[in-house]
Amino acid sequence: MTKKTFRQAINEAIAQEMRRDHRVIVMGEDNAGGMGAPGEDDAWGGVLGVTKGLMPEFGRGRVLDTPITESAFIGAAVGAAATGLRPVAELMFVDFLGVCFDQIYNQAGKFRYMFGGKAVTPLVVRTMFGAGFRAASQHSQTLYPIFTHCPGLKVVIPSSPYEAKGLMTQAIRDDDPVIFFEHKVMYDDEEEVPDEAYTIPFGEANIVREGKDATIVAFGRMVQFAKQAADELAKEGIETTIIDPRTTSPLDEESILESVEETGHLVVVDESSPRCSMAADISRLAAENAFAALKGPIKTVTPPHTPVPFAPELEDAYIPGPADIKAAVRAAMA
Amino acid sequence: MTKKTFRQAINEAIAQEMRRDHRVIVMGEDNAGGMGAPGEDDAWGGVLGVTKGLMPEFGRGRVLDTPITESAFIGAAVGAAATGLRPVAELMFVDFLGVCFDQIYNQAGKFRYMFGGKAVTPLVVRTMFGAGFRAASQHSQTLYPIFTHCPGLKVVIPSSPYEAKGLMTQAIRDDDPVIFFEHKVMYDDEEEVPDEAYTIPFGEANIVREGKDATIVAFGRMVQFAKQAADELAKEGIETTIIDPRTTSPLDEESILESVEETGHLVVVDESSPRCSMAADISRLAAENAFAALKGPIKTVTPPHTPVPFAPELEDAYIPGPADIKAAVRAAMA
Amino acid sequence: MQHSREFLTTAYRTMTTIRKFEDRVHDEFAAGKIPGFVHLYAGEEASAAGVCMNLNDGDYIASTHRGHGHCIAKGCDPTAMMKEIYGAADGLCGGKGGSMHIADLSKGMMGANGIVGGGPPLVCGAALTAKTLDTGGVAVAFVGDGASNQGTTLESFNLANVWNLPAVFVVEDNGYAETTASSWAVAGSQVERAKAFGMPGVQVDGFDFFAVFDAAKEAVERAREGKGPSLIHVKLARHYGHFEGDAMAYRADGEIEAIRKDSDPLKIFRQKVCAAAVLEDKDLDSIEAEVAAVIDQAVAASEAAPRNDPESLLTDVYTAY
Amino acid sequence: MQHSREFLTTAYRTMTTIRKFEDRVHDEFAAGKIPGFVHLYAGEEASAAGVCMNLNDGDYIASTHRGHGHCIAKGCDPTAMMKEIYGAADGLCGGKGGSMHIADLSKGMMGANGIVGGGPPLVCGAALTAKTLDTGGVAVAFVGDGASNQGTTLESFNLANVWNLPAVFVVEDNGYAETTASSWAVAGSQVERAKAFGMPGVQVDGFDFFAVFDAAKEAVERAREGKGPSLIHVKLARHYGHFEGDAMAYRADGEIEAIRKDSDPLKIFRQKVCAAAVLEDKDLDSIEAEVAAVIDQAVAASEAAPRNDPESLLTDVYTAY
Ligand SMILES: Cc1ncc(C[n+]2csc(CCOP(=O)(O)OP(=O)(O)O)c2C)c(N)n1
Ligand SMILES: Cc1ncc(C[n+]2csc(CCOP(=O)(O)OP(=O)(O)O)c2C)c(N)n1
Ligand SMILES: [Mg+2]
Ligand SMILES: [Mg+2]
Repeated sequence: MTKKTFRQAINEAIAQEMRRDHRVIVMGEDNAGGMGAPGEDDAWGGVLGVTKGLMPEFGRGRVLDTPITESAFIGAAVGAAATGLRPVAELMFVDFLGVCFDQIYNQAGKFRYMFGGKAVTPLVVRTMFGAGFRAASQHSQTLYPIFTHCPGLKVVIPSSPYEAKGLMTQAIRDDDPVIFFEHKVMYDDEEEVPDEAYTIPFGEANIVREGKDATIVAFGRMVQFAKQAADELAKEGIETTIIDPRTTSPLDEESILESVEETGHLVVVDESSPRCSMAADISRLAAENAFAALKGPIKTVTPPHTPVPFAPELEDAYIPGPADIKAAVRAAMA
Repeated sequence: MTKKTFRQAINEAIAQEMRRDHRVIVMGEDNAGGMGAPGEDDAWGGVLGVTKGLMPEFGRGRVLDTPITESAFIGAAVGAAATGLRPVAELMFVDFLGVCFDQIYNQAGKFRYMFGGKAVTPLVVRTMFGAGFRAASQHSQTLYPIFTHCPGLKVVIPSSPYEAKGLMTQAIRDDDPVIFFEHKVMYDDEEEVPDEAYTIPFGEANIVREGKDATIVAFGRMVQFAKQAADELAKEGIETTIIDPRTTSPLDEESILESVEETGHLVVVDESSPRCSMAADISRLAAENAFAALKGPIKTVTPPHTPVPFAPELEDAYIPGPADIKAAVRAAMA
Repeated sequence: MQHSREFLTTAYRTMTTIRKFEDRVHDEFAAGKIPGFVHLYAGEEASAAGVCMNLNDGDYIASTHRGHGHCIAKGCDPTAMMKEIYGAADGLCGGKGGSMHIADLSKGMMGANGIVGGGPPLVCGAALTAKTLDTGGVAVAFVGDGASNQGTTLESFNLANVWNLPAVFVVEDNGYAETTASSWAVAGSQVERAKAFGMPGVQVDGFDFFAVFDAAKEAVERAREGKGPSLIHVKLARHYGHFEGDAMAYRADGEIEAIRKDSDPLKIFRQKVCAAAVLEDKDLDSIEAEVAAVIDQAVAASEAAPRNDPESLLTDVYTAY
Repeated sequence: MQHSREFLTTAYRTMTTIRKFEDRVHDEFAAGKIPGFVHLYAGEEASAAGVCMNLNDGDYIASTHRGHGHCIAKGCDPTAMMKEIYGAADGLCGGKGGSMHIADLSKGMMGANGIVGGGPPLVCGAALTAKTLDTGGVAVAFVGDGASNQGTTLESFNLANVWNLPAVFVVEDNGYAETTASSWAVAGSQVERAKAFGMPGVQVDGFDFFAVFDAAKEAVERAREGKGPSLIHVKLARHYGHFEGDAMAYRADGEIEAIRKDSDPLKIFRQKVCAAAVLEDKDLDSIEAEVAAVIDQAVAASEAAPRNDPESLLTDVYTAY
């Protein structure tokens, strides 16, 4: 066990699965980099270096750079998955879903159902999301609610390097199309990560922390902020449970409901836009199925219903933070 | 005032606005039809005839047929809206968003914000949605949650011919991008519709019916089913309020919360897939803001988390109906 | 004529099966027996048959909304297909897909597709699988003239060339996309587009099975040899409306009658093989009779087939969830 | 040389403004003063200037992520732009857009764009407005070599031709899309693609302002006369990385030095106009000095400019909600 960054953890999971199964391939824009160029090969390993080193080990036949053609190459990954490969394709920023979503939600996500259970589409789409990078409205969105909405897709949101490796390994071994959300400001986060391959099953939440007073459900980077908030609340004598569902589809409804049954208070922390969000989704879950246990209103912490602004001051105000979470827990318990 | 179908009501609203404002244009695949073909002109007026008759009156310069090229022509509508026209563009079935969504949510929906309030994009995207047409997984989806999720877009779901005309007129006169959802099985529905132009403002719900025992919030075709359910429940002595929000973005939160304050029970009926849906969204609204008034669990009525099946028996089982609504109201009040 | 009796018999059986299947679906739809959006391939048989007779079960095709002909030509069972179109529980896709989503991956048939232009990216993927796993397979995308303007199709032209994939693009130009003439909606030319993306492109007479077969043979061989993709622009015509129920006001008076009379791929095939004296009229007649029986039986089986239990609504969404 | 002193002065001022603006953004970024993803246009000045000198305020352009040069050439105020890049409250877009979303519709500048291939459909729309309202305007889409493979771009080629729009597509081929060589990623040829979609296409030397200007003049005139769209394939090079912070390992040793030395559009312009004796070195030097002062002032103003109040986070989403 060594300390690894979020970036390294993902890279290692992919490399190990590529060694284990020759059908696993990687593709995306500049995923190696330098294709056709006069300088160094493997020049980038993706924009933020996540896939660097894979091409030298596995060759250009299994680590494919692509033209800028998301419909064609994400679609190619879908078609390859349906015919015998296990592609790990990168949609660089999830904001770009608008130029290729059909191949994901109407093709990959529906093959199995439309074809009467006779198709298997073991596809992983890796994609960067989240605000905080000063990358403005078209490179900072969260958007996992859109994928979660669509039957046939699985949606994964790791909240730390350890989670990232185990969930990526599972994603690659999984026989359904998986959308894997990597928060772009977390790539340098470090923690102890086992060297050997391991899987974290989908649909099993991580109970990050246990406390009797209120339940906080948080996703991705928001788990970190929830932890900060919980530590600070603990000093005030408020003990919270933090649940990281890890996957929004499938969703570990039981863990959430059980915790709400115990605490009677629910706060959901979600970096996505508020409308038809995961914040709304989890609220619905509890309001429908744990109503009797609820001792106060469900509170949600999300950005406002606006695009992500460029100006640093505004972006900082946009992103939910520990202070917002603390306020929400207090409001829920008031 | 004469009886008009849902189809006629929409057509009339567009025609009247085209007469009123020369900047209003219509475009879409076969929106007139017969372009370049040897037979009749205006051969279709769109697949289900909604725009028929506009081309003969306004000419091909204002009623444009398009190649099958949704990115380019929806994007052209966006660009035209930003530069002085007021296009009404048809995305034939909303299921096709996957090939053109970028131009809608990243371009039209974000111009105003990204450009610091200096852009105006008066665009209407008309689109068909909904199950019940035996049209299978890629032509039957509901999908308005995806648009509602996106800041910068307005989302309209008329539930009757009268609503459709007033909301379409407002949509065309509105200065923001509007996505206008037409339920494909409702086109032949008829009711009294004024001949003259009128607008129904966005963000003002229609209180379809008032009753003290429970609040039902329903969208589009589900409003009809809610009415049936309410009539039948009334016979059992259960009096329900039905709220048709008409627009999901903006949403008339007040009307919903006020009603829940009165009745203490909430049922949300939504034809979209359940996850991150409008059912979830409205549940969140009430669980967060009207919790104290709630006397029982919020209940949601939605299809299951599956694609829309082809087989008629399965599709019928997929679509929420009056019986499901009645059961949900009883469960909410139990 | 260098083709064997067996080859010609198979070709004619395939085309006849498509024709009779489609004519029958047309009738049954008119009789109210079949629900939904149904797009018929009748009239275009030479394309599906001419292309697919160059393929084997290890090769893949991706089809369109007008997919029945491609399915039959790629070896899907007509009875299981008919059942699917009827929505039967034992249809080829369990009744969940219907006409627009018939698929049989075990035969290399990746699916009809409700999304215009949905197929070409998928075909790039199937071709990539063949290349990566070195199966020797090729993959063929059928697209309509309308679909040829969709970005997904055009992107695939580029990607297939950049990756040098064993792919073939077959543009079936039946003159219309719904009501819109391809002569209006397609700027430039299909063949020039192919060349501009760096691949061979050729236009062929889609009423002539042999013309299609020969062009496809060249393209498929080229792909199999690792020389990359090609495009075939097939000119043909559909006998029915865009979908069943289309009154076809946009077509010229007498257009369909003329097509049926002078440009019927089955008739033209018959003339050619009989003129070459490889087969006789009676051979072809007996194929027709055989096929007619198969279709009768497919319809009878579809009417009698079990319908889905409501529980099956919830199955087949994921392999595990 | 048939150009006036005034014309040449304007051209050189535009190109110099772009160059000094970009060089300065590069320095300020390196100094940690500018946040975010910043893509610089230095080296490509002749394209923006050569095209936009054929346009007026009633014409529209749509740009790319590498948009500063297009903005300046289309008349956006450099100080307001610099403020925007700094995220100031009084930036051209109120600080909400930043480098990737600079726009000024009042100047016909429809926006830089964070989505590769986002612009061409929008330009079809601006051209449609011009055509429908009969404004006499034209609309120009700038796209990179990378963007030329995006379906949105290719669809727009077809649509602009089918609708016969007053549009021009300028493919700025700087050899790379991020790290990927255009020679690899673009199958076929840009000019052949244009022709295959039914429009004129021409390749020009993007280091030569006059070559670009002449090609653009022809294309813009053609569009203005209602004769439809054209494509210009401009070969050029960027001086900096894909974005600021890019180490450019994928480029050859000495590549940038050679470009700066032999293929600098400003130097080439200077040589040509001085050789033709229409302007002298000192004229150009004084333009450079003027521009340097403008850029100094723009940076100073940007550093001093007010930042946004948190409340403005919530404004400008809708006109009314
Ligand atoms: C993305 C998308 N846009 C539009 C449609 C609606 N539609 C279905 S078939 C069709 C026409 C297709 O024309 P073509 O490609 O020529 O095929 P043909 O029907 O002639 O076989 C259209 C517009 C669709 N299914 N998908
Ligand atoms: C749809 C989409 N895909 C990918 C990206 C990421 N991206 C930004 S710029 C770029 C390269 C663009 O290359 P080119 O079009 O040649 O323009 P250049 O940067 O060379 O000016 C890429 C891949 C994006 N912004 N949008
Ligand atoms: Mg066609
Ligand atoms: Mg480039």
